[in-house]
Amino acid sequence: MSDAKKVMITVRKPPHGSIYVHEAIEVMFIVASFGLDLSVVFIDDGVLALKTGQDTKELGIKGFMASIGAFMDFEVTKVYVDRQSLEDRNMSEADLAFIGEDETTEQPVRPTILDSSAIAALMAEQQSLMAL
Amino acid sequence: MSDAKKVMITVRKPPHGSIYVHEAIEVMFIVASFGLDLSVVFIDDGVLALKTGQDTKELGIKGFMASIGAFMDFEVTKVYVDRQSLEDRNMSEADLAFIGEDETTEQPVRPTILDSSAIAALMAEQQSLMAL
Amino acid sequence: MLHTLNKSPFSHTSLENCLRFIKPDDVLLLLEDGVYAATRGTSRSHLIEQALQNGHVFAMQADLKARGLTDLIDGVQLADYDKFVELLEQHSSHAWR
Amino acid sequence: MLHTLNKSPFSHTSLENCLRFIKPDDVLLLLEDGVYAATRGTSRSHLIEQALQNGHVFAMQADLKARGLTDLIDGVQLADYDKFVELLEQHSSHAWR
Amino acid sequence: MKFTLLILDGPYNHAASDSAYQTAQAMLRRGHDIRGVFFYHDGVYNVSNASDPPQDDRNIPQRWSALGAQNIDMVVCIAAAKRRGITNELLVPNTRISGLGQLATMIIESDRLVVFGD
Amino acid sequence: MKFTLLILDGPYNHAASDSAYQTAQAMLRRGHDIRGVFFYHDGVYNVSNASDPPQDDRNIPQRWSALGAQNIDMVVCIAAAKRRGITNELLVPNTRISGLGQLATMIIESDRLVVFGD
Repeated sequence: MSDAKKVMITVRKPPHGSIYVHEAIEVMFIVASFGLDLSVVFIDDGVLALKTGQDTKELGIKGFMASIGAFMDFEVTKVYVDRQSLEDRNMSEADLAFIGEDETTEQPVRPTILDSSAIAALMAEQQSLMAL
Repeated sequence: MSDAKKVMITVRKPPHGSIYVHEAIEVMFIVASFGLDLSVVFIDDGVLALKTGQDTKELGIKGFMASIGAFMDFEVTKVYVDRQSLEDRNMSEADLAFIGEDETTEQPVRPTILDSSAIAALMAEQQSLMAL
Repeated sequence: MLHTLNKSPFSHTSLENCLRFIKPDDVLLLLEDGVYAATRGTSRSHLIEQALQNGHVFAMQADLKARGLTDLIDGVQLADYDKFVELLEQHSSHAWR
Repeated sequence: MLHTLNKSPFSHTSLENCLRFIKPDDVLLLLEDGVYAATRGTSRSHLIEQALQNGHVFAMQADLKARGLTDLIDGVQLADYDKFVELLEQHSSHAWR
Repeated sequence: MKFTLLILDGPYNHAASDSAYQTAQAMLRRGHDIRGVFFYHDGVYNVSNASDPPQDDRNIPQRWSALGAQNIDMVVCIAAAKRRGITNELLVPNTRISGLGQLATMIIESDRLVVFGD
Repeated sequence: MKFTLLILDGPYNHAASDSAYQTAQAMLRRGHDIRGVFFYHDGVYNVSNASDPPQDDRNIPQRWSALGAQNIDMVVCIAAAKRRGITNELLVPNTRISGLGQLATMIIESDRLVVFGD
């Protein structure tokens, strides 16, 4: 994996008003399955896609909460959230959906919250960045 | 004309990054030709569509400066611009393109700048409002 | 007048721009991503708090549920599509997109 | 890093959000409606003035001409598509949309 | 009351199309007439018969077609459709391509216009 | 250098498609290889052969087709295309429909990815 190309997917759109997040998740699963070194970062309204308790039934559209819960199963393991974006939206770590379970402890895992400077540093390491 | 239904078209998108303004102008010409009592209001980034000196040749797309200059010829005569939107963009009346000539004085005519409260009052009079 | 708004207040300036054109007793209906504006304690909550001082604010329930939003600003009323149509019967509408 | 930005700073918050992720010596390239951010004396000019203190800012010339923009903030450099590709040769890029 | 709906953005990509459909259904439930639905800008993509969504998803063009079957005039703007590649052959049943004049006529013959778009 | 372009929004409606094309031309002028162009989200509308723009306007699908004729791999995402009604029959020459795996492959085989979208 250390030789694998580093690829980042950034999600900055809110969910459900458009299909961007839904289709972004499809890309994550494929890119991860090709053995690329994938990081996924939720910034700005993108953090809203990770909110717990979303229920799209009444809207008549398919949601993606199940897909988010399966991130780690599909090898989407490096999942980051911008701290400032959370704060602006009155969200805390507890509002973030689980993305899978830790293999050894079997504890549910949430995305990792990072400061923007840490995200910027991560961006600089990437070979390709996909804003979806 | 006093019996004609009052219709307002609002333009709030900037020009050229998307086709919205271009296609909005096509609607203006048709609606005016059907004898509806049309008001057109440029708000927010919509005011940028009226800026003088736009030249889309290098971009390889058709512009619409000629259409704006023909507004009055096509009976699009009630054309308003939001004052605050202009000020936010460092634009003044002199930056606005002409929309035709006054029939009697033959002087070139610019859109009319209004305060938002005047625009809100105008909105309230309309039977149909089209945000394009 | 009924003003409809479907954009997130965090990514778009549509809401703050729209507020300049709302008159007393006008109604603002939030739908799609616009419902994020109805949530409490955010960096943009003051915009809807301001709108509520002038008139009524509704948020579409189906859109709130889809987004997991439950902690709403006091005074925001819930609407379903039948309520939306009732508002459309009473008012001409402008879509702030 | 090269950051590209194609949204008006008046209608979208993309530019102010993007600035939090620009490191010293990063490059910001404004294209499409993003070039409105390069104009002087507007309610959003401070954003590009801030970006210029950290690194380079380019604006696409064809987009500026199309929009009739001539009064640019000091320090903003002009780019054509060949210059854009030259920047892409030198940097990985992220598109702020 | 007589309503006209103007739809400005494409299906699936933006919720505008879904909101418009739900609103149309509520209008009919409440006993109103819908004079017409007009598709403009990227809205013209709403009525393509080539759309083939996943089995477990809604079929947006079919929904509009079913609304058209209820004697509601479903019109796609010809100029917007031509540049975007929506032709007569691609239309779902009960929809038609025509000019912007149809939108003007719908407005004249309606009490209310409601706009949906991104 | 080897580039891949990812195009996320539709033709005519958004300038993203035009910017991408101009950038691709400049890449070729400067002697680079373009490993591929991948169309996703509403970007899939870019390559419809049913598009019929006004005579005095650019023909965006034809431009992409001409780029494809220069041995550049032009791929439309099948999942995005299906729901939006872009089928094999509707493709301009020198473009093809395939899965997201092609995008992953393009990224693996390129030095740089450049994204264009609304």
